[in-house]
Amino acid sequence: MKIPALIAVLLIGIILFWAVEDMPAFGDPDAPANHHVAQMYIERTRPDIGIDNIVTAILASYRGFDTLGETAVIFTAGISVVLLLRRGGEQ
Amino acid sequence: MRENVVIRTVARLSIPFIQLFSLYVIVHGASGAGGGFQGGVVFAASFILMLIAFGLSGIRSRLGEKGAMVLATVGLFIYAGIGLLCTLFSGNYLEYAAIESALGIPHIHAFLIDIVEAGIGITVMAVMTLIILDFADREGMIRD
Amino acid sequence: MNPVIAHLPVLLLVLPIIAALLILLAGMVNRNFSYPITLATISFQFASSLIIMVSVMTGGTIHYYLGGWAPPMGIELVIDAFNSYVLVVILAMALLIAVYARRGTALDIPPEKTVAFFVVFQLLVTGLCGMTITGDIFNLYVFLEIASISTYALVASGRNTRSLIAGFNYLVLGSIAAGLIVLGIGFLYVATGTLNMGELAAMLPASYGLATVQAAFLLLMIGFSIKVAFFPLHLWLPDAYTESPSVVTILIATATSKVTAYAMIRVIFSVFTLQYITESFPVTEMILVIASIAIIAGAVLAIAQDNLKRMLAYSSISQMGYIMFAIGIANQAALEGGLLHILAHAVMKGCLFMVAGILIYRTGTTAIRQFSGLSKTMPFTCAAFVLAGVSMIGIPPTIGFMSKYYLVLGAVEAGQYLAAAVLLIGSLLAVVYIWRVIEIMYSGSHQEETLHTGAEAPLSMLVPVLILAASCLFLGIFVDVPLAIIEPAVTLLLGVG
Amino acid sequence: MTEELFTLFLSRYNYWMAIVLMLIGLYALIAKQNLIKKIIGLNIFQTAIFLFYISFADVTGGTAPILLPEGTGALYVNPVPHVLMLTAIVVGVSTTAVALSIVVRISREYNVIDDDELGEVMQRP
Repeated sequence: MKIPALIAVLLIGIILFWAVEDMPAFGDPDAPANHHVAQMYIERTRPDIGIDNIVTAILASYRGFDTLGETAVIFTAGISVVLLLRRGGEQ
Repeated sequence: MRENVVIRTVARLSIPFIQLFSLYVIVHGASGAGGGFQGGVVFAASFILMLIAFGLSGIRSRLGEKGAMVLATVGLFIYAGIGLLCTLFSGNYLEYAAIESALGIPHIHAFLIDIVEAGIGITVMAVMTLIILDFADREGMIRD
Repeated sequence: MNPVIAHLPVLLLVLPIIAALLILLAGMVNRNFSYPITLATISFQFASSLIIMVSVMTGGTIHYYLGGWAPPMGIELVIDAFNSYVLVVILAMALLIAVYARRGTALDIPPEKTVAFFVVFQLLVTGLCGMTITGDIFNLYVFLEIASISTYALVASGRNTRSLIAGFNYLVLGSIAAGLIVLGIGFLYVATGTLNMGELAAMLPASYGLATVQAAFLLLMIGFSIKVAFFPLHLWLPDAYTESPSVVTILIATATSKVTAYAMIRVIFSVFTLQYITESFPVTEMILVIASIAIIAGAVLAIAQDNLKRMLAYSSISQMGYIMFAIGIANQAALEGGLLHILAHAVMKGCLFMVAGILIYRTGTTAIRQFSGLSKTMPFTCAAFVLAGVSMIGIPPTIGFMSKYYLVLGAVEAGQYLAAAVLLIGSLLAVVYIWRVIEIMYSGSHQEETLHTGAEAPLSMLVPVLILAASCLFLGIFVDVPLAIIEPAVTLLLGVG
Repeated sequence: MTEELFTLFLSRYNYWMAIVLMLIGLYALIAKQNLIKKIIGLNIFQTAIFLFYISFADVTGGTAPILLPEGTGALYVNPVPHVLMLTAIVVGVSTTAVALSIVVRISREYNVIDDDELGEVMQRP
């Protein structure tokens, strides 16, 4: 398995290292990612929602559906473990 | 595992504080670092400590497999149910502002976020405990 | 609009999640309660998807803002002609599989596990629906993970312990795929600062030249290709399809693979655009070559198999190549063929895997050579296999013929005569592996092998098979019905560019 | 040329580190024979992705995305990747849980957790 692994690592590595060249610098405040939506969240959390923690505001309100999905994922994992591990006679 | 006085005493002392801290983390999520997921995991950690110190029967007397499964559904139901509640107040799904304007209570938005975080916390805590219980039960490694 | 119908897109996702909780709680009281709730929920989802499709066809694209937050701040559900069509296809399949599952699970799933099985089954179907209708690319990833995690567990859930190894290998490759997808999403976010698909499509052209965007495209393509099991990345598929419980095999072969292919097409044409893959970053030729290799190689490998389920699994690799082929040609006719093939392959492969499941249920074997003379004891099942097999080969007037006809038409229009020839070779190879099974079923020379214990399959398993077999025929004759929604869908996909 | 490359590296070292970590995880995930080591590789791979997201969220001189009292002008780091990664962490935990439970079942049924030996098991009829 070592050779396929090296090939995969090489392939993915080339793609990733190639992509870095056009990325914004570390901590660049002018990067596109730090503008647009991110700025909107920072400005509107207080008037819209009235709590201080922006991450919580996004997590529970702006992108609340993602979090519902996340809760469903962990529920799925719990039931999957039950499905896989539990033996008979306990239900 | 042989009975170990030091572990049991330390566990007995620290478990309430861990659980209290986890509740703090959940409630603190709106105003500072914290949140439902983090708090739920901390709470589950207290159960893991309980499992190590008191064995399977020690934890089962507090939260068994069935209880954990019910709690996991309760937490997810709180979240999904609050979302549905918003549609009843003629808002979109998860639109807390609809409840706020329909009832006319200010700050209910932040309050609902806390409830939702608590729901996440309950599910995460219950699922983590469920996973730990199912892993521990099968291998016969952890005994009373 | 009626308030319930206005909320239907989100109810389609949320009520089944609540129903999954109910299945678990009711199942803890009495294990027999879990199945009826699952069936009722999936029926509800199917009915909703039909209503949604009708309202999309009459009223245009539906946008649903979750939490009332308009994008790009909030998450939106977007339902247009394309995904309402995919939604109906997968939910129709899920409903038939749920009917089939009443008896179909009996052999593979120990009775004490049925409750957890149906909970995870329900969550898988819901995750697939979520992937189909979301308009936010990170939300797509979240639902992809709900679907993937439940699939890993379902694949490994059977009595057959080899399914554990298949499940683990699937999990490893699936996690790599998911990691690459989330990395690609991150690159897109770095380049644009948004996660909404519609807005990404509008903002990306400004940065098409960036290496970041091109790497994002490659990562997303590699990730989805692993999930769909396009040819060189298919390694998890044969074991997972062969070893997992029959019901799970049918579900992942029809619904999961179709939705992942949908997500791939959606990302290619609605996030990136036709213009991107033909001009800015020309990959269509490469996709066409890979798809052609997949069609031939999958079919050749299928011929070499002795196990019916494994043969069908390799055939799936070949058939998914047809859908990728449509992406490689990327004109109106070919994409119509590709989208029609999503329906066609779901119906045909669903029928064939259901027949395989019935044969295991009745005879306990999947070895093709042991099926001799089965047509005498199980006439309906074998007839269904013949009908679906004929459709797989692509003989008119079946649905399999229609989809391949449009693909060939598209290839000829694009001047790719060699590629059109590949499609015909693929069909010829399909004749070889399908005909071999049919011949053994109907020849009945080796009567000494007395494993034909049962008579015809139980009714709850037979009815879905017959419905699917009839669909192979009637959807081919009345091909205008699916085309009525496919045509606007393709126009939509190509029109963006 | 060398100097240019060096500046490029220095200004973007966070991505390089994340990518190196990611490739280590990917290698372990594919090449390691022991199933538990594969899962550890998976975790390294996922953690590297978290690192990548969190590092591009950083803004030089920015503070944590928790609003300071009104009137205090402050530069905040980008909160969106933090939210996304909270979700991704949960997904990672869930995947690990399912993976580990499959390995527990494998070791219970076959008494091996090694890929090579499992390959032999799969070869048997």
